[in-house]
Amino acid sequence: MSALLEVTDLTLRFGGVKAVDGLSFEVREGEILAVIGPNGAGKTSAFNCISGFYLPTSGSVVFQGRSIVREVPRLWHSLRLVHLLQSFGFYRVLPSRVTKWGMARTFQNLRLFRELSVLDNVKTAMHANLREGFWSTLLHTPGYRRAEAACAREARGWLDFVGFDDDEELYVGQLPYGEQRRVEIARALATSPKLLLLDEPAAGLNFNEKQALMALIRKVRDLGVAVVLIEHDMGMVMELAERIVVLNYGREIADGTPEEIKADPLVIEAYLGVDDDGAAVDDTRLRTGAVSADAIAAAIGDGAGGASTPLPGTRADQEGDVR
Amino acid sequence: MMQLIWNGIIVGSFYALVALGYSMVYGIIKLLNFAHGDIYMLGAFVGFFTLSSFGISNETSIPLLLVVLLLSMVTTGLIGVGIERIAYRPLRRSPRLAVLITAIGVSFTLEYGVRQIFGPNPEAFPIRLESSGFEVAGVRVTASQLVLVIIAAALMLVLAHIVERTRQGRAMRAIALDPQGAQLMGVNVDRVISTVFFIGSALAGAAGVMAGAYYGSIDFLMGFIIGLKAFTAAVIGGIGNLYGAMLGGLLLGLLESFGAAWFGGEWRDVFSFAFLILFLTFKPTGLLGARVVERM
Amino acid sequence: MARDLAAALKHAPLRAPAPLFDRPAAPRGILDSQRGFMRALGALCVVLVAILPFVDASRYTISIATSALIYVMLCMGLNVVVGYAGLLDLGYIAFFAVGAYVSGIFTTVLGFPMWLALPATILACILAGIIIGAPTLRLRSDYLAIVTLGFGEIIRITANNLEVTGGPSGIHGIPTWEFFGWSFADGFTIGGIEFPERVVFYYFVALVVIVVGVIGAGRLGKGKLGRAWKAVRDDEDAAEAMGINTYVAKISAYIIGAVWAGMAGQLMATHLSAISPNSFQFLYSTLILMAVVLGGMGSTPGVIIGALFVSLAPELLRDFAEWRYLIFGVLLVVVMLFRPAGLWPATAVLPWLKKRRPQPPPFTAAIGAVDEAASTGGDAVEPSVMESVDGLPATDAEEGRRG
Amino acid sequence: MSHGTRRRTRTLQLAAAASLILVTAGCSGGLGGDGGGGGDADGPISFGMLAPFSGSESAFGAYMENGAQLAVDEINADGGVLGRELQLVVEDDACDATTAVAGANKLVTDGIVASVGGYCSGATLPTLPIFDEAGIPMVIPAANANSLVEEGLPGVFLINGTGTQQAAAAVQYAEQIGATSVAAIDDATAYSADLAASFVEQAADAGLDVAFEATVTPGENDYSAVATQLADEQPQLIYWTGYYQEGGLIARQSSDAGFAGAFLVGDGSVDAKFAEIAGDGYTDNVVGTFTQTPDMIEGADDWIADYTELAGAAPGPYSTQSYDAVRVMAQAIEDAGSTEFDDVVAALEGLDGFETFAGPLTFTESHTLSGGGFVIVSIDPATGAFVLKDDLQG
Repeated sequence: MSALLEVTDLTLRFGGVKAVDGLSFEVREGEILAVIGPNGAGKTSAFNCISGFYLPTSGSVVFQGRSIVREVPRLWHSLRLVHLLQSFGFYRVLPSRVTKWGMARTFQNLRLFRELSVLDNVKTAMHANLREGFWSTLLHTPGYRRAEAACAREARGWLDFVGFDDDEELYVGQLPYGEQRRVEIARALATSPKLLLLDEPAAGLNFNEKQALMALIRKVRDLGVAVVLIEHDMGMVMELAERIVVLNYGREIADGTPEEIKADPLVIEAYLGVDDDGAAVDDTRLRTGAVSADAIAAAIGDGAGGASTPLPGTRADQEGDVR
Repeated sequence: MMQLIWNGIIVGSFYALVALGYSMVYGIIKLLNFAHGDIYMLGAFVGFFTLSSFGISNETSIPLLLVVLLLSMVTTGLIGVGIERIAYRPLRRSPRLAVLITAIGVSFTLEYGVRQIFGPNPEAFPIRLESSGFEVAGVRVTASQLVLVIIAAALMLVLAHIVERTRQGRAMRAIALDPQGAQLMGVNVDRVISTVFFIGSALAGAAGVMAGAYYGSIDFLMGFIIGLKAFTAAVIGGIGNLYGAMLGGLLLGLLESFGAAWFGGEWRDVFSFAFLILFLTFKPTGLLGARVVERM
Repeated sequence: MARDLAAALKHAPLRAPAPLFDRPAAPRGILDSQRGFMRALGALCVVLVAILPFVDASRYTISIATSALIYVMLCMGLNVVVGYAGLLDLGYIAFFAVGAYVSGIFTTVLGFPMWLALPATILACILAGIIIGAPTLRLRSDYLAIVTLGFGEIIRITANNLEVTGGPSGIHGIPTWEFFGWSFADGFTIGGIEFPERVVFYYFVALVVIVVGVIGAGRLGKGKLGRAWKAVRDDEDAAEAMGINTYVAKISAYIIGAVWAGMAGQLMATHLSAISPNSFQFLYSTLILMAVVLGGMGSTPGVIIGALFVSLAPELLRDFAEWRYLIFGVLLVVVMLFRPAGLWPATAVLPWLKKRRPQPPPFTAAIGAVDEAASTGGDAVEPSVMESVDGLPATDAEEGRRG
Repeated sequence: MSHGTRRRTRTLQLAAAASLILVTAGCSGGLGGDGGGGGDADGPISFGMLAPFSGSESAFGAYMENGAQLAVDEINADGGVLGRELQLVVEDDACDATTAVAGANKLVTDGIVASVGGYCSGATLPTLPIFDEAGIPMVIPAANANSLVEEGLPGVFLINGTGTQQAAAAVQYAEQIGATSVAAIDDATAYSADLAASFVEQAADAGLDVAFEATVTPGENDYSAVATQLADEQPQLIYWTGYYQEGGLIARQSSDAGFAGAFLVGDGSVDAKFAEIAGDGYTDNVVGTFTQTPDMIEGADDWIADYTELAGAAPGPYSTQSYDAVRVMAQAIEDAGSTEFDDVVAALEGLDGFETFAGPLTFTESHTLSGGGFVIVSIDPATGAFVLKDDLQG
């Protein structure tokens, strides 16, 4: 069976720093894949390349047989016009297009539309699937009314699916954090994806909420949607993921089943940052906000927990700033 | 030709002084301080008010100018700090749009507040610089122009020193790079922002006084156009970059000088705004601005 | 029914499961639903405005009322740009100028009747919207603000310097509407009431256009396009991730704003019969912005109130004309500091409806384990920990403060 | 049930409110009612004046209002017009078309009989058809763009010399000093651009060499571009047609740049502020075209004193024109013996040699002044004020 998403040799440079360095992996239909790695390992940057937000320096991303990275003619390169053209949507695939192709994503730090109601947040995601034109909106034609009704019904369907049971007319800012996370997943699902990218969906959730989230992710998988998640909570990853890709310093250091990963010496070293003597944690890793060694050891060790909480990390959009 | 260049440098040094404040404030809190041009106007009026309340008029002394300059700088600096405290600080976590609109409100308040106090008519500035001229390489240079350029250059040097060499300057650069990080490192962000507003406003105030002394006429709307031009200059140089602001100011002055000579004075503003748009379209980071990473 | 609805959507690989329960029908009635009340209020306002000439048909009243109506149209257009799409446009008056000048030139220089100038105006405004929007809309909001300001000035200066626009004295003698030899200026009698002066008659024309304009802008704000605009306003990246081409969404907001302003410009040109570049200064862009901000960005009733305030205040307080801009400046700051959503915020709920918010949907066991766990979990969470600050998950922010 | 009832009562209330308003409507001047008019025959006669009291030109409003008010007071002291008292109603036009139209309509609604205002041509133009439709004759004191009378509305009279006349005076002066090359600079406002264009045209007709014609943006401080151009081209006379603020700056900067010809300014720049802005030593070659002001006319000290007493400030630009506009209009009404539009217009057209500050006034066929009454003024180095230099009569 062919892969849904193929990432080959993906590289992203910020100035002199390689945020992603030769990353290759693939996602098969209907599987749950976890991408893990210490903070600053380039996970979110990779996500951003895959979903079209960043333009990778090199490499290819192929989703359902369609390439997300566009070839840029050398001529444009030499004229230095390529950035301008790309910002207008030429020689690149815009994230909105990637979404229309069937890849949805969530963001590391919640990015709901704060001044829209819960229902409208989800409706917004159906933008591409809605048959509504300018004139039909102006004139409120029957077609428009039907489309709006269908849109509302579909949105409610997704809200019910994720188990949102509060008032759909509330503004998202009024919801507790856990509920917002759920709305964000409903919103991503409403774009009708084949592949769902979740960026740290469990960040800031408590134990019960995490359990609910895992159940939800399985339910999504059962719909036939492949799920790729970035997650720091090892317990959750080990329990949920069918396959795990481990990144460190933008490079892929391991790819395998949870069992394989647990046993991989490279992974243990990357996480613990210790040599055989158990010497001090490498200070670069501390600076990049590496996770507490004890917590990781515990998490990898028993695999069940959820005891670890994410520690302060750099925000996704600041990754490129660290020079 | 050489004359056009010299004219451009004169105008450009005004633009540069005002652009510096724009750029500093933008660099540190990413706010387009619309009211900045009006601080320039305020500087001129502070000078006017001080001098005329001492009954001075038609004076040509440079020491007196320096005293008034200093006084105006302190006053406008404090006003700038006050504006930040009252109007901008409470909105620091609000959407950009809110702060921008507030800045427009502040600009209006300053302009029409001054209009209510001093009236709508232009006023003659009480200090006039000697403008006996001499020719150098086919360029007519007046003494007042020289004084002007020297003061502007001195102020910029002082600023460069502050930013590059002092603790405050380091703190400013740190905040500009990473506000949260700087806070974690124990930088008092509020204080540094106040300092930036003080310095930026003081420079604009200085430019205002110098404009008064050089041109001789001040009015309550004099800050509007120069505010726009200074912003254009800041963008051309690379907003957030101090040397960029200086370079952009001079460059814009030159561009305008030649543009007005070629296309006629009535098209001068069209020319510079068109330039702003071109720059933002093709090189939004400006000449010296850091490359902005294409990010989400 | 469900099949019908499904057909209303485009084909997509994944459909939501049916909702687990039916939502209660939305309440109707004037006092029981926000929508009903707003409609009734709107109708009442239209009636009141329509009977104004029967109360006071003096030229002055009708003239300022017409101007105020045109301002409402203009502000509704800016509301699409600023309120819905969140694009700060400081040169919006430029589109008003384009509309006024195009209709002025078409009727006086080229000699077309006014109704033929309408398509030309709309076309010109669409073009202007694209020309101004295309290079600038990919910029961040603050750059956009200053670029639009520059464009506004460019248009004004150009109008001031060109021959065809009449230079600084502008265009005068713009005719009123006429259809095949019958002109509004001729006076008119309907149902025994004589409309003696074109001023009065024109008032009704303006009223009709503006009602259509207000309803149209409101409807656009609620549909697919409106949701896309608001999404772009709230979070551009998230909107892009939801399949919205944000560039297209922004430019469409811009074009619609431009067309609304252009139509207002044409109405104004006919109303005043003369236009000059002086009326299109930056000051007026700010005044319109002021109206939108003061009333409430994105809120139709708010914007109407704001527009009426800004256009009528100087007339009602003519003695305060000199203080006007100072007061407006201070108001702008004060509103932003203390009531950023405006007088009538877009999210306002009528006070007596607040208590009657629809009850949360009933809990259904059928949702399954997910929900059981989630609901208990959700309840256990202390809001203080869960609140997010500045888009950071709470934990991060907390840590940050401690550090 | 309760819902339905409540709704019905509500609707009833609304209907009641609406009908109440309609009833009150019947009582006041709604559609079909009296739309204003000349007021009653014994009450005061109202003159309306539109002038800028806000916006960028707001300084001129007070000068105009006070000048007109002085004339009204004097006429009333002499027994009024047609035995009725005269009254001045002032509205702000902010130099903006929208405000001006609202103001004009307000004046019409207030029942003015004649209009004696109009400062900015751009704002005055759209008010003309409004006054015309309402049958109100206009004597416009300040605005003087040629387009004002181009439409040929019967009730429009200009008592400020038009650009054409002022330009003629400027050309006459240029010839008088023997200048062969001239240039014109305007500030892109209607009045200024008109005047400059007219000057260039007439200078070319008179065989003078027009070195260049430039436009500057008002409100800026730096005019070095045009100053450099002046220094390069060295015309013997430059005609600046804009206002004093920019004029003073250009005079100074062009002198610094090395321009040495005559600096002739239009009436918008004739103000004591000009010398203040230009600074000492920069006004030696400055002359202006201007209509006579009281301080140039011998024996006008009394007038200045009266004005100063009334206004609390010295008269400024267009004070005299506004004063004269009221007197001209009052005279015409007196001559006509009524306030009817046609009679007043006929009387205005029939005025012959009516004494004004600008000299004896007779309207031409196009309702402008027969003689512009322009004189040449220069700056008195001691006070900075403009004083009469040459009345161009010889």
